[in-house]
Amino acid sequence: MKTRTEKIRETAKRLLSEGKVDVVLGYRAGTIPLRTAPYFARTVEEAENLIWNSHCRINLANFLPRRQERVAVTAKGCDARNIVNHIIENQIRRDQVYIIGVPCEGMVDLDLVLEKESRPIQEVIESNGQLTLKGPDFSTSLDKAEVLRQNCLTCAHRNPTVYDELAVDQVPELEGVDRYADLKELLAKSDADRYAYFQELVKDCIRCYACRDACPLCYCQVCFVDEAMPQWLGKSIDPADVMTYHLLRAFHCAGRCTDCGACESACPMGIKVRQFTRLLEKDVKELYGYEAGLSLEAKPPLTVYRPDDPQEFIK
Amino acid sequence: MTEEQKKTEEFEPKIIAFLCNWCSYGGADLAGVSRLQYPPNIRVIRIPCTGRMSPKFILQAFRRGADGVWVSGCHPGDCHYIAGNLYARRKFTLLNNLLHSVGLEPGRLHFSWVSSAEGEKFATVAKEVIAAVKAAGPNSRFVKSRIEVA
Amino acid sequence: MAEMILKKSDLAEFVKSLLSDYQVLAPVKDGRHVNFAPVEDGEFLLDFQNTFLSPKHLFFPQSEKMFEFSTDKAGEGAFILKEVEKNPQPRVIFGLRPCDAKAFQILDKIFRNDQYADPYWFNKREATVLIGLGCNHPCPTCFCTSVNCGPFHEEGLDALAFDLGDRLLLRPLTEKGRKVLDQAKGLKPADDQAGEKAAALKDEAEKAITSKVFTDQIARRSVMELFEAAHWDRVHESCLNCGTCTYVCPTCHCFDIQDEVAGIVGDRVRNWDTCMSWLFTMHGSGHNPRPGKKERVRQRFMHKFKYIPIKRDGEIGCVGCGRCINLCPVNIDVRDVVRDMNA
Amino acid sequence: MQNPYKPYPVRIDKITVETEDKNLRTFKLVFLNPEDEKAFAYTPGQFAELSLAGYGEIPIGIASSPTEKGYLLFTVNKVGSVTTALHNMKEGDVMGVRGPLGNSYPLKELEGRNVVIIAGGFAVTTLRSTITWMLDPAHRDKYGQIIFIYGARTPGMLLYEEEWSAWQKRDDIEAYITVDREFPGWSGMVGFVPAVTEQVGPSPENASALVCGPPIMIKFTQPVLEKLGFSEDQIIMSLENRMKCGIGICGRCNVGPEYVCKDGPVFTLAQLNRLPKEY
Repeated sequence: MKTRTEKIRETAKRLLSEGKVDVVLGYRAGTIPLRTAPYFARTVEEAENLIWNSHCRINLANFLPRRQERVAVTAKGCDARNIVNHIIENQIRRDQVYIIGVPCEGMVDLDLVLEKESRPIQEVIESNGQLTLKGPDFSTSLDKAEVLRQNCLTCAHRNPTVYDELAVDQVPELEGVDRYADLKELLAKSDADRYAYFQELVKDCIRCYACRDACPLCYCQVCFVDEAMPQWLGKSIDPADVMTYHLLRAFHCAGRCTDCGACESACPMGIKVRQFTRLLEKDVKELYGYEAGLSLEAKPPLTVYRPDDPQEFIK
Repeated sequence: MTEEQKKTEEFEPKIIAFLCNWCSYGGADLAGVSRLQYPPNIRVIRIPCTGRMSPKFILQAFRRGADGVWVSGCHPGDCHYIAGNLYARRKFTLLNNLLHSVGLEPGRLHFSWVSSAEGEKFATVAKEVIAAVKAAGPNSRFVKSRIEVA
Repeated sequence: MAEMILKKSDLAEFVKSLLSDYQVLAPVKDGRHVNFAPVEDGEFLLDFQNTFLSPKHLFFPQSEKMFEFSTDKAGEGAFILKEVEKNPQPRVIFGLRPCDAKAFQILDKIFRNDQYADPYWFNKREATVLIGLGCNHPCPTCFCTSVNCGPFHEEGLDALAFDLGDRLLLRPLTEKGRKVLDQAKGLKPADDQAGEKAAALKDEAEKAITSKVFTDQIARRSVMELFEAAHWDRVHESCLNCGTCTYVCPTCHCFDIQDEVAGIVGDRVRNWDTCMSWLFTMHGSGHNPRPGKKERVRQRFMHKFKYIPIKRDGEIGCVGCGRCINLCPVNIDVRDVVRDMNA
Repeated sequence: MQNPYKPYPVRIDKITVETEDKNLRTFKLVFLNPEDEKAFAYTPGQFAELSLAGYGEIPIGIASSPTEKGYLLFTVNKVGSVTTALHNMKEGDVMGVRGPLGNSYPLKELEGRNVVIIAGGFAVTTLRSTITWMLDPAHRDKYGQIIFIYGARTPGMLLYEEEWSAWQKRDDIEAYITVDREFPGWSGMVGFVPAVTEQVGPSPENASALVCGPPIMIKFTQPVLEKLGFSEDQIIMSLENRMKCGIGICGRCNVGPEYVCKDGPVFTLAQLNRLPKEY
């Protein structure tokens, strides 16, 4: 059986040589272990550099808005959902983008791996659900399942729902997963405890905005954090400003977030920023029965209403 | 009277009310014209429609030290722009849940539908809002205080 | 004063003997990461790779008050900026990696030019004594030896420690360093054997750094030749334009000045800023001299590898610590970019 | 250590609305402490950071000349949050001035030469300073012919009418004031600055041109000057970039290795041709 990497290269070469697309957006191998980089293959030769492994964390849909050329994208379940989002939000045309669906068995949480093996890793070998980390004088084996990102462990759509072709056969979807078990526990606590929890969560934030910049949903020309008249939040390291930033960032993703985890993977400080977006994702699903990016036809929940929408909290 | 009650008694909260131009602002006006009494803790900001409300406004009000925020607009079906308040309702639902989930105390954030004919309701809701915010006490969450850095 | 020996079992005594005059900072585990924190005994790390964040924040905090003012028109002196009293405490930073010390030395040259000196950098910098700790085991992403630095580089340090196993060899490098070692307890004069072992460690560590880049062609080429090179069209493609690389970098020093007002008092604060941000160069008119990712990414590398060398006597604005390589969410590897620039 | 970030406190002595759209005002500032005026020794072409506590700082060219004692002039366009706050201030209000910053026009090197001064719109501020300085009886003899070409979109958008109308009456400066098109009541020249420059046709012989204006004006004036025979060393320009520190540290105004705030804002075209066009 051919590997995902081989299938992706094959498809990319075919699309490029047939002139179907101008560029294939995928991943290339990282210059250091446990990383990959988004890669734009424009020729058949460059397509040879495309790869697929368990470190393709960045969401490639992020690179689509305002693109002019015809582009093929290798897309995990979540990436494909974000491409659908972009199409719905008129950031790219359906006929301009060729979705190479890559059914996904989850991506590895870099921080989690480094927590388990803090020595300098020189090489990573992946086979049969095992990651073997090799250093100058050590070799450590980890179960991939143990170091998956939390969003991948609870992923509801590992197979792309909208695609032009699939690189490999579909993988079984996870069953019996409660995506929000931890949130329910958290919400059962007192408001003071929740406040303390979220303050603690973002206390290390350095305001690099990597979470925003890695997010495919954040394509505004001018982000609210950069607005000056009025200035919505200060730029110093201040708890109220940091929290305001995270709340507004999350709210802007309401009804659009696919929980792809790019924000969390991009955060250099290891902040669990998904805790904010997940709160909204959960509500959107429970209140309006909507999951982002599953179909090109469904209307996003904040662009529609029902006369009988819940409103118990309104006097 | 306990110490706690005393504090609440003396505390005069600042409450920012975002009122829709066509209904709740008219309701406030009618309450005034009708000489209906309610405590003077409310600072009104007129907005064209609750559909114009951005979560930024609410967070900014708290950030700048508001003890409570109240957003009020037309009853569903009565929107001057047909459905502005119905779209807004979904945003308010999500925002209300989000802010409470991250630790906003109960009683700080209020939403209501008050028509321009409901001066009475406006005064009643105003009293309710003020009482709730008073009960919650001075706000310290999501408030920006003087910057504490080296 | 000659080189000294400090047994690791005497570290606590050493630290305690300095506490009367100095606050002592050393690498400690802070959650998942290693960072500098005040210590009062020997409980800190010597076998770490490097601190997670660059220690530049010790002299150049991410947010720092510059002035304070009142906006109370009724009061006296409203709207007139008053200096914030700064009496930085004398500090000893123990266990600083040589690359980070070299970065301080570069920043010394940036925060002082022929006309001005930045008081906020120098007030803390001058009150601090830096005792470095050479790297016996450099990381795979270290490339310090390519950029005028090395695992046992001495520039910028007041003293350098060599980890010889159960004891440290301390080499004083400046008057400030000598003074601290004079005062410290637990030290014994070094024997020849220790010196030889230290030299061997240094040799071995330098050899262990296999990651190399060259900058000779960059130095030779003109600004415009480098600026207009074709490779910039590809480097930026995957960049997110987040500020991670600049915030974790030990030599990135660009800052913003902001006024923060609370009620009738306010502060002028300076904050780290990043050339990756769209707003960084945005004019009030709406014109932006660096409008896209390409220009912004190019600026960062050109600044470090061409502009700083031109302005600061050939000093390269990178010390090869590898933090940006490890933390870039899209794996833009500075070594690859430098190879392209030098190709 | 002298703190280079600390502004001198000043009082707004007078505010003059300069243009018909009321977006440009000239602020006459007087130092609160007379000794600060001595410390603030500047030359034409330099700028200062105007500091509004609570809003921030903005780099603005100094429009007054060192020969005008007792005050500083700054003409400010209302665009962003600080300039808007400044426009809302009243005479008598207190603010800060930090500087002088940057280099200046090369007045020493220009001695014995003819000087062509070309300005567009509100970029004329530091050139007003330069002309006032050159026309001062103590300095006029040091320079040859002085030609001043200044244009704006409409007569109402021309700054410093009092000054240029006085210069038009003098015989030791040729002042050509132009507007983009015909306007009722305007009897002066009509045409864009590059066209008027061509028409005036200043000789490059022993001359230097100081050019300051919007990018579009610079773009079309530069070829005219080159056609007239001005070499890239003879064309001198003043740049502006977003700035914060103003003292060559904070890094945002860089154009290549040069800090516009400290190494500039004045550069010769020869220097600029060796730098990226990041301004």
